[in-house]
Amino acid sequence: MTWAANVFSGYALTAAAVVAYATWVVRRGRVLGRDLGIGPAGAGTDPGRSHPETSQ
Amino acid sequence: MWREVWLICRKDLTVERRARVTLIQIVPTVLLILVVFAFAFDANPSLLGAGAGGLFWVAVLFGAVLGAKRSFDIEAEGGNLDALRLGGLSPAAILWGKAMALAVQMAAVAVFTAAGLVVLFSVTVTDWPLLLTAAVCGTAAFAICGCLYGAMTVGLRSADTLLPLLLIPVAAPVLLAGTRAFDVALGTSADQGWSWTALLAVVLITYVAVGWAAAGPLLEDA
Amino acid sequence: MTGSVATRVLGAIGLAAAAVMAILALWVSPADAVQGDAVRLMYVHVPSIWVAYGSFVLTAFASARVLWRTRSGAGGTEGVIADRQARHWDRVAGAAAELGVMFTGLTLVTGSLWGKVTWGTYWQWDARLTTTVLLFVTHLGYLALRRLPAESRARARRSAVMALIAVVNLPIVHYSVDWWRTLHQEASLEIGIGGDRNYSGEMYWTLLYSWATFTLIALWIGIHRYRVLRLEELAEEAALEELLSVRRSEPSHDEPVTER
Amino acid sequence: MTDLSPRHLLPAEPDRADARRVLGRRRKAMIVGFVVLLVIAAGAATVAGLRNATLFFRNADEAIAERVELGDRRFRLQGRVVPASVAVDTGVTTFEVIHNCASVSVRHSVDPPDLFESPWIPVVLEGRWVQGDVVTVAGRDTHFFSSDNMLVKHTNEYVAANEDRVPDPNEPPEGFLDDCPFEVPRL
Repeated sequence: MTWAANVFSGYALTAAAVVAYATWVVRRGRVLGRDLGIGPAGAGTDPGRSHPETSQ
Repeated sequence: MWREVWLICRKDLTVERRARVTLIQIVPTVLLILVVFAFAFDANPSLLGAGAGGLFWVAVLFGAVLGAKRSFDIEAEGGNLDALRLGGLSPAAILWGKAMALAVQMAAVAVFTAAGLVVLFSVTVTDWPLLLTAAVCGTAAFAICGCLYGAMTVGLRSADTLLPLLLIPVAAPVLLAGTRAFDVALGTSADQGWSWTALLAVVLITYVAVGWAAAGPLLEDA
Repeated sequence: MTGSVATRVLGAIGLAAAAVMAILALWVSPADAVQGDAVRLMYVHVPSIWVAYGSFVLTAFASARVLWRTRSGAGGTEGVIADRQARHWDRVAGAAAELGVMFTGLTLVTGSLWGKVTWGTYWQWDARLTTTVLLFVTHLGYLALRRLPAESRARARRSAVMALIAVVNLPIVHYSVDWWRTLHQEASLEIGIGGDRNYSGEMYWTLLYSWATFTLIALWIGIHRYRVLRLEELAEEAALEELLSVRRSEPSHDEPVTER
Repeated sequence: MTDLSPRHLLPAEPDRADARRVLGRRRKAMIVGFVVLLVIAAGAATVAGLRNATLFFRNADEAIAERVELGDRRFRLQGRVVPASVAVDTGVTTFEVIHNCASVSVRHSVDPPDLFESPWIPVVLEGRWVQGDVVTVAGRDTHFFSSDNMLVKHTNEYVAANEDRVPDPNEPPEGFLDDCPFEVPRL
């Protein structure tokens, strides 16, 4: 049946795209954070608050 | 205001008269596009006749992309745009002046394209008023959004590649409506030509409105 | 790096909601009388475009704020505040536009898959489909414009203008099915507590639930993206700062430095 | 990060600049109002002007009314399939579509999509008028529609499939044929 293939590839593609984008965003945040020296990964700090630049 | 618009327009046309970039570069390119299409559809000449309306607008659109690029290239060198602003000209006047000059040049391109179509693809016109109205509205709309996006990308390093990417989607409604109107005017389709021309006019008005609103923010720090 | 307690909670809720959504959409909700199980694609297709609509509206709103805040060249403290607000809205616009582009892309793909099983074709140039592609491409262009290196203030203003031009297409996309004859079905859902007469109850609620799930997830990604954009700016400033300090530590010359 | 912005206060702007700014603001408000008006007018004109513009398909009744203008040009035709009229013969599917009580006889030369099976489904067909005497539910006709591409136009109604209540193919959708002067053949 074509509908099954299409329905499942629709769901799979959506999930894959969202997960891939989210992973990219989180990774990039981690890399930038490390480069800027805003704490090690998983420190649980919000860069928006931990950095003096934005806390003013 | 109108004096300033006219000043800028005359300046651009003078530059064109001296350099003849539109005439000896853009017009031949556009004609080449027609020839390339003729090669591509060589096996099926009737297809060419049927697609002549669309071909006209595709060719003019590419001409408009090149024209818009050229129109702002002459300003990018040596900070011309800043100089114009410092000279006390309002951003809107600069934009409309350039759009007017571009529209004149695009009209020339359109005339040559139409001549090329008549010669190469032997099209016949069944409704002149419709054809001319659609041509005028569409060319003007191309010129205005060409100028808007030219101003947006002026001076950017990748403007050459970015301008078509930005301009073509925005010009797509013109392409679509213009093609439908031309198909009717050339007698290849039984559509409602005047309502498509009305859409062209609406698109033109929208671009004029957007241009009006966007001139300030775009040119003040371009 | 970009997580906080709030986003962790939001993320967990989003994940749980997505799991429940999969069960509801693929299993619990009924098959359609005409389309059969192909109707299940609706629960990803329609929420995708709703989230995309929301994102593009947010982009346009934020862009209007950017233009508003950078309108006058105010100096002093006022100017600093205006500049900071403009940067904030510029980041909001950027993050939302990226989400919108992704979800519009997903709408096109899932819609195409759905079209194949119901209409019998992947693609037709009808008004709804064509305008949606244009919406996708113009915002792709917007993202391309954002990426170009330029002075940040000028870049923000330029892309803000572009976003405001691009959003004009949005109502056209939405109403295209009512204004023109299209292969695509009319916009039909009437949101209300009593459901919608065109939808059977389970389908209606599953659709709304899916939309809520998509919104949660989009919000989570969007917040993180915003923070990453902030980090990118900080990284840029840090790099500039480093260059400046290298320059300052050079032995001074008598003649003024003219190059920039 | 070191703050490099100038520390001294900016001199107060002279009155003339203030006045000009107020004037500029007023002009800007006028322009904004003008733009809003233009956009509204443009939107209204689009809706009004294009309500009737045939973009994607012609309904069966319009296709019959415009038969002379259409000639042998290709266009898209829309109507609901009459279940009792469907017949398959060596790859050619013949059936009738009805819209607004006008019936068009169709000869379709390609395998139809799956959903074609469901009774009274609206379809969009691509093809053109061909001369030939046919009999439709509405009477005799001098042309049939020769089609080579079929798209199912699914409606915006979503109803849960129900095993106990299989729809009767002889029963057209509610109100669809109410004002028509003909009887629809039953299976």
